[in-house]
Formats: sequence, C-alpha cells, structure tokens
Amino acid sequence: MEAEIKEKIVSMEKPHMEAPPDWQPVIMGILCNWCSYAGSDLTGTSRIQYPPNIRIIRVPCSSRVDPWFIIKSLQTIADGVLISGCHPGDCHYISGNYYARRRFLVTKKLLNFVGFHENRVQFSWVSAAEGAKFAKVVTKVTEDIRKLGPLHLYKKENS
Amino acid sequence: MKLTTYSTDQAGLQAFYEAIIRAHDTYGPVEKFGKFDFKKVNSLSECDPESPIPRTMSVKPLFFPKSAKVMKYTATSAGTELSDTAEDPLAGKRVILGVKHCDARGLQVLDAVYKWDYIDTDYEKRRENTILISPRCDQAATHCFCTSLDYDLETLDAVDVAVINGADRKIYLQARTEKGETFLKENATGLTSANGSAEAEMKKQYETFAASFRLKMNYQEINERMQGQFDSPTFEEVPSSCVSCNTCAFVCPTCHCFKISDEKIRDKGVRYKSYDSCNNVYFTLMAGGHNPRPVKYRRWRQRAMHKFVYYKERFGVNLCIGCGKCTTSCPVNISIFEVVTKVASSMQE
Amino acid sequence: MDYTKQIQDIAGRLFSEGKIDIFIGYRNTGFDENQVPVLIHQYKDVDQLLFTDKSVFNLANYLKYEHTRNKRVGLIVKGCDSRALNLMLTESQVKRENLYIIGIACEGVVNETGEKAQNCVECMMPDAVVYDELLGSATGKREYQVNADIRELDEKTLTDRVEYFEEIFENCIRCNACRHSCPLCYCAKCCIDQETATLFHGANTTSSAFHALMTWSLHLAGRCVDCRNCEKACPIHLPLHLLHKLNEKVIYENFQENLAGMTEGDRGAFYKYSLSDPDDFIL
Amino acid sequence: MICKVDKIIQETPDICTYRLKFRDESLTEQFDWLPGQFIEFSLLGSGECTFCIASSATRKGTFDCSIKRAGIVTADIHRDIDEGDEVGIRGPYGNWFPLEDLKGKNLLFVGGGIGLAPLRSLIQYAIDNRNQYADCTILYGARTSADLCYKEEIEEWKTNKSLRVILTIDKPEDTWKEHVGVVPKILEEVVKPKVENTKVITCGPPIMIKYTLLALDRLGFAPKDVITTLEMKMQCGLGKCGRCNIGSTYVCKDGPVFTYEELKRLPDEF
Repeated sequence: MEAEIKEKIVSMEKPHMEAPPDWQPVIMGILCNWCSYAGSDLTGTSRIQYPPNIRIIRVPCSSRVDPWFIIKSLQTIADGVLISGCHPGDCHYISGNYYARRRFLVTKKLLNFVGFHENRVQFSWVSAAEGAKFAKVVTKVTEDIRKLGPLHLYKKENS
Repeated sequence: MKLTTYSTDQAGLQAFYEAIIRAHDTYGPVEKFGKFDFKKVNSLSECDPESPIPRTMSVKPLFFPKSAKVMKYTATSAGTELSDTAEDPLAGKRVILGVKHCDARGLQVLDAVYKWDYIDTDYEKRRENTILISPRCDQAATHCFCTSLDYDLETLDAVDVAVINGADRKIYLQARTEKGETFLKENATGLTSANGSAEAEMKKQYETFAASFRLKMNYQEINERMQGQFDSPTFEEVPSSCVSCNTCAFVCPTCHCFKISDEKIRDKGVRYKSYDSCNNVYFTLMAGGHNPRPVKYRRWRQRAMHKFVYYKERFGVNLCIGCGKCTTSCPVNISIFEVVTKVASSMQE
Repeated sequence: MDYTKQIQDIAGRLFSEGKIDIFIGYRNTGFDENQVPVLIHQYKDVDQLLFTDKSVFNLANYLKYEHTRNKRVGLIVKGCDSRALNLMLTESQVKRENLYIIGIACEGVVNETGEKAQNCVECMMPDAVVYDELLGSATGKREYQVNADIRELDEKTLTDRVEYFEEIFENCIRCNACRHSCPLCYCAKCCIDQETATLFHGANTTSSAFHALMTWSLHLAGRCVDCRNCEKACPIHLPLHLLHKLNEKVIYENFQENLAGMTEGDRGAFYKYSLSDPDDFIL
Repeated sequence: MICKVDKIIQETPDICTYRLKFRDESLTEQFDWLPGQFIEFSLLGSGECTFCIASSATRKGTFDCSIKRAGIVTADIHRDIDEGDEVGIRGPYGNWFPLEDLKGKNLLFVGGGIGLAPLRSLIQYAIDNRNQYADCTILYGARTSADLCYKEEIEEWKTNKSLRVILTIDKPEDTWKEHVGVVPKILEEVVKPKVENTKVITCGPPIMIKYTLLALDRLGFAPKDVITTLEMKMQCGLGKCGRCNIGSTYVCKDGPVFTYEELKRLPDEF
C-alpha cells in the first residue's frame, strides 16, 4: 500500500493538485499526412470507437514537427501530446521519420528531465492500413493522461 | 525637520529585524544561484540584509515587476468584456530590508517619470505603502561610482531608515523621511536614542566609505560635455563588443522602458506590461520596416545619452545612479563608466 | 596559459601585411580582472590585446554581426570556440577564406571565483580543431563523462525535479542574454525573441521563460559545443548548462555522437540517422 | 473603451479605413479630439498599435482610422476584423495641429501614400470651418493610382470650389490624366506655392518628407511655417514606456505634430 502511494507520488508532477470532477484530458495529436492521418481516417470509416479527447493537426511529415510545437501545445490547452508518423522505411519522403525519431527521443528526455511525466509526450508509428492500431494508441494515450491528471506546469495564463 | 537617530548593537539590530519580519510583510535579499535577489521572507535566517554588493537585481522588480498584468478580457462572438486583474500582490503595506542606498535613489529617480503627466497609480501605491530600510555600505564594490553623481549619498532622503555602522560595533538607525520616523517610533522597542557622538561617528563612516571608491567622475563636467557629443565616434568604438542582449536594462534600477503584449487562449486573454530594453534591435522597429536605430552604436548612444543627458534635461535628475549593476551583469563586461568618460573626453582630441 | 606576446605579434604582422581588416581579441577593462572582447581595426591598437586564462568569452559570437560580415577577420579561438566556428563554417555563416584563425591548445579558463571553470574540467577537446596557427601544445581528445549535476538530478524524483526547475524558470528575467551570446544562435530573427515570437508576444512570465529556454536548448541540441557563453552571460546565474548537458548525454548514449563541430562538414547528430536508432519508446 | 467597427472601406489593396463607433453611445459625446491626435487601437489577442485619427471631430458620431497592412498586428487587423466586430481603443493622445496659428493663413497640404490620413483630419476640419482659413491647396501623391487613399472623398474635394486639389503618381499610367512625378518635384514645378502667409502641413513616408523639406527650403519657406507629424514606435502613449524618445522629447506627449524648426533641434534619429 505504502509503496503504491509512494510510487504514485514519485510519478506525479504535482501530487497535491487534484483534478476537477468533470475534467477531461485534452490531447494534441500531430499526425503525418501520408500514414497516420490516413490511418485515423480509416479508423473513422471502419467505425472503430476511440476517445474523443484528441485534437488532430495534420503535418506533411513527422519530421516537420519542431519541438516547439510540442512545447506550445503543452503550454496552451493540451494535457498530453501524441505524435504519429509512418513506420520506419515507409516515409513518403524516404527518410523523414528517421530524423524525426532522433529528435523525438531528445525532446522526450528533456521534457522528462525538467519535470514532465514521460507519458505526457508519446510517439507512435501508424500506417495508413492500421485503423485499429490508431484507435488502440489513442485509447492508451488518453488513459495514460487521465491517470496523470491535468497538466499544471508552465501553463500560459489567460485569466 | 529634525529626524531621530537610535543606537543599538548587532544583537539589537537582529532583534529589530526579527520584530519587523514578525509584524509586517517583509521582503529581503535572499540568496539564489549564488546571487542575492529580493524575495518575500518569513524569518531572518532566510535573508541577509547586509548581503554584499553587487547584487543581481535591484528592488525595482518589487515596484515595477518584470511582467505585470494590466487587464484581462474575454472576447466572444457575443461581445467583448474587459475586467481588472486580481489585486496587485505588491500594493499592500510592506517593509523591504537591506535595500542599498543606490537602489533607493533609483526609485526616487523613477518617481520623476512615473509622476509626470499621467500618474501611474499602481506604482504610486506601491511606493506609498513601502518602508525602505537601508544599510549604508562600508566598502565600495569594483564598479560602483554612486558618490560621483548628482545626489548626496550621505543625507539621501530616498531611504526611510538608514542603518549605519558606528564606532565600537555600535549601529545607528536614522530616520530619513517622515514615513521612516513614524515607523521607527512604532518599532523602536529595545532601541535607545543616540547620544551626542553619533553624528560624528556617522560622518566618519561616510568618509571612509567615500574614500574606498576607485571610480570617480566629475559629474558636472561629464554632463556638460556629453551634451555636444551626439555624433562622437567614440560611441562606435567602445561598445563595439556589445552583443545586443537586454541584460543591462533589465538589471538597471532606473531603466523603465516596457512593452505591452497580449496573450490569448481561445476566448480569454491577458494584457501584460513587461520589461523592454533600448538595446534590443526590435525596440524601435516600426511596422513596415523603418528602424531609426538599426545599428548597435545608435542604440548604445541612446542608452548612454538617456542616462546622462536627456533625463537630466527633462526631469532635472540624472538617470544613472552609479550602482554598477549593468557592468557586473554584462556578458562582455562593458563598463558604462568607461563609455561615458571616454565619450566626454573625446571632445578634447 | 598566457599567449599575450605571441598574439600581439601575430595580429601586428597580419595588420602590417594587410591580411585582415578586423582583429577580434580580448583586452583588459582596467576596472577589474575581467576582460572585454575588443574589435581592432588598426595596427596601433594591437598592444591592447592579451590572452590569459581569464579570456573567457567565445569570440566566434562576433562573426554573426553585421560589422564583421564580408570583412577579413582575424580571431582567437580556444577548443570549444573553434568547434563553434567549425559549425558556423559548415552552416555557411562565415567564409573560411575571410578568416585568419589563431587556435589555442587551451588549458582551461577560470570562473568568477578564480577556480578552473566547470566546463573546462570536463572538457573533451581542449585543442582548437580549425586554425591557421596553433599556440601551445595539443593534448588530444579525452573520454566522455556524464556531468555530475545531471547525474545528481537524474536520481531525484520527478516531483523534486519539477520543484527545482520551476525555480529556475521563475527567476529567468527573459533578457535573452543567453541567446545573444551564443555563437550558434545566429538567426537574425529568433523564435524566442519576444518581438517575433508567435507564442509569447513579449510577456516576461515564467511560462514564457520555459518556452524560450526549452525551445532554445532543443534547437541547439546536437550542436552545442559547451562553451558556456550562455551560462556566464546569464545575470541571474541560472544553471543553463543542465539543459544542454542533458541533451548531450541523451545523444551520446543513444546515437554515440558527441563533440559537435569536430570536423568541417559534420553537421551534428540531428542531420544524420542510423537504421538502428532506439525505437523502443515509440508505440 | 470598446468600439464597434461600423464600416470598413477598402481604400487601396493594402489600406483599409475602419469607421468606428462607440459601443456605449454615451461615450460618443465625451470623446473629443483635435486634428493630429492619435489613439491606441487594440485588437485583443494580437496587441496594440498607434494610429492617427483620420477624421475630424466636427463630424461627430463616428471616427475613422486608416490602417495599412505592414506589421504583425496590422496584418491581424486586416485579416480578422469584419464589420460589426469589437475593438479596443485608448486616447486621444498627443498634441494637435496648431489650429490657432493656422487661422487666416493659406494652407498647403502635402501628403504621400498613407500620410494623407492625419492631414485628412485637418482638411475636414478646415472644410467645416472654411471661413476661418484662406486658400487651401492639397497636393497628394502615391506610387500608383491604385495606391491613392480616399478616392471618393478626393472627388468630393475636387468639386468643392474653395479647394485646389492636385494629384500625382510616381510613374505614368495609361488612364491617368493628372500629374506624374514625385511629390517634391510637382511641388516645385506645378504648385508653385506663395510663401507669404502660408503654412505647409506635410506627412508621408520618411524619404518623401526629407525631399519635400528640401524643396520647401528652396521655395523659401521658413522652418517655423512647415508642420509635420512624426512617426515613431509607441506602446503606451503616456510618456512612460520610453520607446518614442528622441533626445529628451517624447513623441507621444510633445508630438506627434512638430514644426520643421523643432525637428531641426532634435538629434537626427527618425
């Protein structure tokens, strides 16, 4: 029991902050145009259910994602970010996702270092044929964020 | 007006500070990342009122914060609503310990611009509700030249209570303003009225302090000479190693330029007033691309001339107060003292 | 480490042969022991120059300003500075034929308290890697070791790290001295300059500081040469090296890349990839 | 103060005139200004910008701001504001044209591009108080005929017998029937103004002002008879933020209207 509580505290950014009762996580989904966006389309056309918490932005390639996008999302409305691109080797631009992979790792580690839980920023490879996988990924990310609660770190103030 | 002086010793002073911290909202110099900065304190052990110069920041952020909310608004399709921000956290009655004399003078200089024409009520309120308790330095730091400027440090009335070391480990608390006088009377428990030798001892302390300055300038002469130096080539020469960051203005106790900016998410937004610096390339860049000060030396010239000539011309006081913070904080150690003395002397050549 | 005499001789020779228009070096302030970078245009000013272990500032920074553009410049570079210069050459910011570079086999500079600076203690490549003339004797490349501060912070819990970093971002005054004194931040319009930023139009808030420092350090990841101009420039003395060092550590551990700018043409870890890069963090 | 955008008039491809009305009607009576003054116009979320009021207080009820798309905020204004939207304004700030000094004098307006906006305020004022002023001449130039602002109003001015209107564009165009040439040239060759008892009010791009001032000098105008409005980046309009500092002068408080004589005394920084 005690270990569990400790585990919980250790993995929280601000353990004393309680989530409001009607809170729903907001997830920023940045999807590559050629694979993941098509994949999410397929999820819809195949009528697979997934949580409505994700807000999707389409980019040409996962390597288009500047770390700045992730930071901006986290600072404005998002509680978590999901970035999705083509599987390695499938990139429309031959090697974009290989470059992106390196950048994502560093971004994730740095954000974790300054205090964001590692589940706040997640990455996935979803191809245009993997509608079911997209639904699974979004469900997993949503549940992860729901467990972590709302993000309170370095939010841009608007009130 | 005859102002009272009290005398005490080190232990008495500590007790005096502790009593103040218990009774009032108190701010003091707190050590952060190896430098002292003014923060709210709850006990004397957290801060060090006698912390040495140079410090990172002056007391300016407590009166003119690095970023303050001006107003809030909601803009929806139904209409726009403006509202005031939550209560100003700096406006309440408070005491600031360990303010250096130069910082206090900086506030006095700022009063001129804030009380000119439009009166900045927030600033005025913060000033009115604050008591500055200020230990006089015993030793000048490397870049200080406060004694050389156009104000009398010895009897400076910008501080409310001056704390001065006398002979034989005695410490004198001297009220300098009426506000300080009432404050001292209310909080003078455990302090005794100073005896006859106090005046002489304080004078002696000032003399040794004044003698410890390495940097001295003839202010009158510099001010007069700078007036004709707008086109001096020295402005291009000396600050050529400036990297155009904004550090000098942000740490300066008297720099008061600011910018107004909006931040909005969805329907709600806040308007901020934040520090800005004339050394910034974008400072005077106008929409359309015209910039009156596109190059580094012009921006430096504006800074130096504003500090030593323009403000004096307009408001009758010198804007630079000789605290040396800009020089200490400068990434490349450019000294404003060096720049102005060189510019002023370049006329003879 | 004192090359004052040699540098004065070289600079004097270059000016009298007419090989350079500007020489960038260090001079004494005359007020304290710190040194001011100085841009010299004539032979007669050469005797101002000096070089000791207090010659801290990275002079490659001055190559990004308009008054050194397309001029023939002589400058002094230490180990870290030379790697920054190499990156600038690679990224086409300066032309090699315009430069006359005096390389130093550096023995380390001192910090404010007079001890050897932390980055010099950890330095992996103290010798200049690009130069026309090398002063001192080269000692070669050293082993990579993880920065002690990073190791200490890594062991802390997430909650503790949040507290630690919140204090850092809260104290930042957004003066942008870090970005302006970085030789690799040569963009004329920077995404963290408040006037051009699209996220923060100027407010100096904690969240703005977070955005600026994080974006800035991620844009420098894989390129940072650890000269610590930024940290020395910071008026608040924020430990900015933590962000860069963490990036460096992640890059070293996962992609086995370190020491950006060792050779000309090497653009850093983010400009190449390997098929075997770690993939386990991706769903 | 919150205003509603009553009407948007597309003057040229990149200049729009916004006709503003107070949301709270009672403010209309209180809000009074003189030609030459400016307001701080804010689009909430984007920021604030300084614009001069381009209409005269003699025509109550609404007031105009002409805005050229140039920077970040102005681009947002052009993109985001539709008729009926709400914007914030502060003001009026700054000084105004010396109306008392101008009484009984001949007025010569020299404007270029968007620089007609502050002059329009005074021109309207002069038209509405026509008996107070002697001859009025308006010289207005732009790069092309498409860049001329207030075309309809200029037509109106042309039909007004008491005004002399001279238009010019920089380069010849097929359908253009008026003068061709830069403003200073037309000023010397076509307008040939009388020097006696005449005040010149000029505003335009910096380069035009520079050569116009030289041309006026050649024509024999005394510096104190030449009035111009100065552009400088401003943020507060209250003499605090220090942006519009030129020497010890604050443009937002002591300006934006200066005579050439006053300008000569200022350091050369605009």
